[in-house]
Amino acid sequence: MLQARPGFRQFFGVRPRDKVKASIALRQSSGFLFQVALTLLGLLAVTFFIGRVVPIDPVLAVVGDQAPRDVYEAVKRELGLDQPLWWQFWVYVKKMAAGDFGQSLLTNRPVIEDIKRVFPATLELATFATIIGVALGVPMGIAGAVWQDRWPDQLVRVVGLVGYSVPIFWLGIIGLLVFYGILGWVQGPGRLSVFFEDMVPVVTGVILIDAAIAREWEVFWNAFGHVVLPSAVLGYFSIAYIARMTRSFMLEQLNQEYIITARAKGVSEARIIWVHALRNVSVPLVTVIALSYARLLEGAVLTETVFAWPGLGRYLTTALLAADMNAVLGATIVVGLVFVGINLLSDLLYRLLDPRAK
Amino acid sequence: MKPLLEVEDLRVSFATPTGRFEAVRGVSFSLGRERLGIVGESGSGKSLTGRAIMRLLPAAARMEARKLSFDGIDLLGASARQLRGIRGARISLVLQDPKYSLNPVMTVGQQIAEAARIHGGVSAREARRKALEMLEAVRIRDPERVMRLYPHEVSGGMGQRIMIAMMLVPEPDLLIADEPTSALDVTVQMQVLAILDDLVAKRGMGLIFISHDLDLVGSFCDRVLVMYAGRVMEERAAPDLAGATHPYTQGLLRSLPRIADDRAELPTLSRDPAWLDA
Amino acid sequence: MFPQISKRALFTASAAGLAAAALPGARQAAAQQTPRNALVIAAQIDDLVALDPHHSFEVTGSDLLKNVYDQLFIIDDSKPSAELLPGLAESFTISADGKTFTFRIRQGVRFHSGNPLTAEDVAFSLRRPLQINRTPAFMYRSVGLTADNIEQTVRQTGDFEVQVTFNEAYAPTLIQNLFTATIASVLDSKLVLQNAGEDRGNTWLNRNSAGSGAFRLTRYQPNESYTLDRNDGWWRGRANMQRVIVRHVPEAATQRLLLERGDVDVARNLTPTDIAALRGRPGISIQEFPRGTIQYFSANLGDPILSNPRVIEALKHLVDYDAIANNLLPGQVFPHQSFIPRAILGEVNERPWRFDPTRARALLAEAGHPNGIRLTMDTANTFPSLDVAQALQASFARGGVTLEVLPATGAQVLAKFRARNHQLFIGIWGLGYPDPHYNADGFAHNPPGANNPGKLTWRNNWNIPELTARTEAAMRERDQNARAAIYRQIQAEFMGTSPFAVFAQQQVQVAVRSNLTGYAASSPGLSAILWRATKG
Amino acid sequence: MSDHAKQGWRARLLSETPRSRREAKLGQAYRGWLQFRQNRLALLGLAIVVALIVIAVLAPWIAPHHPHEENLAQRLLPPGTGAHLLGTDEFGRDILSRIIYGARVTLYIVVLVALIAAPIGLIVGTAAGYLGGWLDAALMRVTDVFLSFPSLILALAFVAALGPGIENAVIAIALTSWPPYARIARAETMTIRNSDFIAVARIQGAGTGRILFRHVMPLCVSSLTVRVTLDMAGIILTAAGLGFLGLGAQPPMAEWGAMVSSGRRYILDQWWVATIPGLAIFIVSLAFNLLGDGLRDVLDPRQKK
Repeated sequence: MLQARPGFRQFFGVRPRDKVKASIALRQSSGFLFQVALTLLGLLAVTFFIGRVVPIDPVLAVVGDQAPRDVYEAVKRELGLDQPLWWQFWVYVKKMAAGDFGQSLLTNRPVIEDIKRVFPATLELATFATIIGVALGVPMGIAGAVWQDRWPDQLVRVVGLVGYSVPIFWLGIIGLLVFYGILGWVQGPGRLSVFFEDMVPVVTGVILIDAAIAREWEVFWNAFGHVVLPSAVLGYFSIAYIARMTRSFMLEQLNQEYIITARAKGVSEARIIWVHALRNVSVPLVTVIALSYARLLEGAVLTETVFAWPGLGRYLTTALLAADMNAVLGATIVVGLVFVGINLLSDLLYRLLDPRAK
Repeated sequence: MKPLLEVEDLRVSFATPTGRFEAVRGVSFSLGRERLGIVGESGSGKSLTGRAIMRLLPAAARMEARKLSFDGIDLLGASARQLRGIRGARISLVLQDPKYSLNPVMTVGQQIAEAARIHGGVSAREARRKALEMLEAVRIRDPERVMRLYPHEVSGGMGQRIMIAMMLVPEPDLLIADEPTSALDVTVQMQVLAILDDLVAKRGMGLIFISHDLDLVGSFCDRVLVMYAGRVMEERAAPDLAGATHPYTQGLLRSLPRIADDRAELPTLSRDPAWLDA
Repeated sequence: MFPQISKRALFTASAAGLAAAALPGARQAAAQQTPRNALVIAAQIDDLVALDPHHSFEVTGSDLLKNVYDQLFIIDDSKPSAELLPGLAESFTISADGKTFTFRIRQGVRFHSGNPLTAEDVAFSLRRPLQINRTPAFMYRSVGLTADNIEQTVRQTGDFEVQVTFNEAYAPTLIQNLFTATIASVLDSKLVLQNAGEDRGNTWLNRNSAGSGAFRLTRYQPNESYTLDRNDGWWRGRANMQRVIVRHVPEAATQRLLLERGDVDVARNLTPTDIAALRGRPGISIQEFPRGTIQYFSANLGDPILSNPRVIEALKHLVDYDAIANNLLPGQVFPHQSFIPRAILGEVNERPWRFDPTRARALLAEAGHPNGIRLTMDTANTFPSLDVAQALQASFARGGVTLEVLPATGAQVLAKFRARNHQLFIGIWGLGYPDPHYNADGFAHNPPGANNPGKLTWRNNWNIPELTARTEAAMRERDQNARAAIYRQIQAEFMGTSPFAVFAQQQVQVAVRSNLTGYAASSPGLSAILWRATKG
Repeated sequence: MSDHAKQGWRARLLSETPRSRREAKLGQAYRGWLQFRQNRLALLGLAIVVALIVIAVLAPWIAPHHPHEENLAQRLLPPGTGAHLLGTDEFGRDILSRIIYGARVTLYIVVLVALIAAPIGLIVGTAAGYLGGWLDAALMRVTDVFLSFPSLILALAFVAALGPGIENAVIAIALTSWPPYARIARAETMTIRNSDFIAVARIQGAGTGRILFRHVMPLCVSSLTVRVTLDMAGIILTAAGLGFLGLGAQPPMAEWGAMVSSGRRYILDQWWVATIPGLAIFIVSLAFNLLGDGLRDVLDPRQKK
């Protein structure tokens, strides 16, 4: 085509350069949004169809053992389960697009309300666990790399591998027995001791933050006493993961030429490790930490069960086992969003940390 | 005059699954405030020799020498602390490729200023001033801007000049340049070499110039060591290089292409296993 | 005023004590105490689905609801067996044809909201279960009340008088017992109607309470906890505890640790080994309460192998009744072989079956299986059914029966059972209201031609026109003793030839802090009793 | 005696000038082994894995009791009582025998998952990476969907759909663990795709399938092997987690995770019932981790010193 459409040229010709850039950015981000939407839809579809082929009868979960036929049929109609599968899915997606996650069969409450309650619990636990994981895992990984193949490395490796290899529920029960049952250093299971419940108004749902906002320090310390042990148990797992990755990233960086340059300049070993190498290590490490954080935010069913922690993982599991599909799908979407959100965040951090990514 | 650097029977070896492998096997030489070239093919041990002097060998390497002294200091017996004081301040090292030898996540300014601060004990502002001055000395225009750049934002030639600036900021007595120009374009090579030449002459430093380029070394240095398989095959004054006696050196010389070359093909370099034990 | 202030005031004394204890590190090794005016219970409450008393059908639900709502009649909680007391119905009369019951409603009772309780509330509450038609509605339908006739059968005949007309002249004890059930809870009709949406208040009642009982529900978080606060104006007297908190703790080990640390007063779901370890521990006492729940396994008579009565007989000889009660589930069950649980009218304590592998082998050989048989058993993958199934696996093997255990989630197994796709099924059956008819209806009643997956008899293809007729006759037998006699006959036949092997009745074994008395984790009235609980 | 026989097999394997392709490969493997041998922890891991295999194979001959043999009168005996070296569980079954038989189950899980997940990941990843375009986009989107599920939850969903049991647990775990393999294989393929030898193969007329199966996949195998070995511990733990939730191996099968799960009810008084299988899980997953680390050092050049 020889002649460009005049409208086209006009359209772009008058455009200031920034706007073009902005439109590219927009196009990229709309592409991104499209991808996110697609991923979430895929997630929903997989969950939905798994949920529907589950031989668990959601109607029975509602009506119980001794229900006569007519009640059973009535509830089945009420739940829309007499409709064809694809129609059920379509109805669900339509409703969800309008922000309606439906009602949970097990709690008899809107799913969104349940999630507002269970997600902060998981958030609290996961955040603490990640803080522990990073605070201990990174230095351990560095120690392992610096003293490669010497005793600190072996120690770190074994400690890390233990974290990788112990069934977490077993660790949880033993931890509870020792630190709560015998030593009494921490608070017991649950998020708060019963008498502190409802003492602070819910703002974020994260008790520690809510207590701090309300300046209720007793509640704060009580909640802290509760979160320490489960997050340490979970954190041990992420320590293992983060330490292992840090070690391998660090080894990779320490073999780089610029490290030799720094040594040749006379930079001290400490500064080489903590400034020169670590800054480079932090770039891939952010992704690793984000990934482990995302995994924890998806809920740790086993830990939550042992510690009677009313979090997302347990909610999702219980719902799954009872074929409470609205709850399962709602929670799955939250999980998907968390995953996408964390990925975005890590991308952002990545750009901040690595000048080459700009 | 007492030599600046004395190396006697330097040996570097690595453990491999099949036993020990000796990469440098008894290298000896001494150096005053002069320009010494070390030539050899890749794997001939020339770079390891350079790094061994700075005690910057990989952890897996084992190093021995009868003598390794710099300005009267025994480098072999020096503590880590002593070594840190010498590195950068008194002996500096310029590496081959600025793409890898500069820290990618620190700005040029930070990296040069760091060199100044470590040894000069100067304030941040003073370090910055020195860095700027040095960048100018390596003929970088608009050094203020360059200071703020990250290594990936500068060209190879500029990167190498930055590297040189960084290494010369603490004003060392000896500079080891390990193939400083082989990663650069030919035109840029010359510029960088000119700068290096200029600075070394001005400051009266000793220079060890490691290269695989016999011609370059011949024209640039005062004296040349030819290495093969971890050994010094021959040592000659640069102007005298054409009169090399060792067959390996002769081979190297013969395999160089010349402008006025009428040979149909370059002769292949022949290696005699006997040289390994000589 | 901010709501938490009052709550704080409630626990001033205790909170100050707890404050120091709450700081990590500042805690004493000695067990701390829960406040004297509050009862804290660790229990598994994740099966709690509905809080609407006309919808709820779980034991945990009745533990909560019977303490929040009042019913027309009460089972005396100070007696070991189920004896009736007047509740919201002060008295009643029966018409000459025996079909119409006229209830006089107690005056002066107020709901938690302050509304007075009248016959209008009672009539509303008797009709509502059929109108919302949830699972428990079948209990009303079994006495002839239906959604279509409820407006006519339930009539308000005065400010404090209600008449109910049934389709038959049922035994008065049956009706009275039925009206002690959770489904017979009387709701605050004004409050419910104020909050009712399209579902007659079902959604609202699943998170709020509208009762007149000993406690009112002040907080409920599904799968977390619920809190009951005392109703100071309860007509039967004021409860001792100002507040009861039940917290969901899924793991038995965790419940035990909480009790040992003194963070809870009651650990509700401990294992026999936990109980054994806690027995004799200072500061802790073990309490046992019989519960109207029986454990059984049943055989599908539609299966070619199992249709042979000798095979059924052999299987009943292959249960090690004593080992299950004494070794596997010590303290949690006692041996029982019939469908009417102990403490209920018509109970029989004979146990005709003994573990006898030799006899079982002989029977199997007679049945044409000299080399043994292979069977499958469906079970929920939870304690105790799964454990018993495994024990049965071992004891069956000794009689030449190779048993494959097929565990799955509760709802999954149930679906299979209801669809009659099982060979053997192991399950637990709870009483819905403390009357023998409830269990007779499930275990000995199977109207021919009906298609009712709610009934165990139907699920096992047990066709019993004669027993069905007798079960129906027992409903109409007005003489208490004669009625009991019929049930004993039915059970004798049931134990002999039915495809059901009942092997145990449950009891609730709890560990409590020793300063707690008066708390009953279970009662003949089929619920926990909280209002008598007191701390020394 | 011929010249090269005199050289000895060791020298031949280490020779810089192998005589055949096979000899080159063997030589490479032998050099790898020499390097691997230096890592004592990795050797320990290997030894444990070998021991696991031996125990699994010989289970019927070395177990003192049948793993399902119950005796309610002898339940919960502590280790060292009578004929029960490691004590008995809540049904009076011999824990040692159950541990020994459990090795079979564990091995079964591990092998089956590796056999299902790794090939799926390899095929999806190499196909996506090599063919590119819309296929790549589509496959990677599917991979993302599976990746953004928490693996235990997805496994749970599958088990819920298929019914509990060891086979279904294995399938579920396999279905959740392939996405990372696909990612790795794809990344590897992308770097190989444009290399000269692939171009040569293409010029020689090799079809896409042949290039994928003969050239690309073999090159992805080593990094995948490392990853799979390292994941084994996670797989064992996921299986144990499913067992803990009552959805893995079903009783009375002697699966370690299920043993921990049912033993946890006795953990405060009869610690051994849950702890011994817990230790078994720990030791084996530790071994796989150590082995994986060692293999990575050998097979993954980026980690080399």
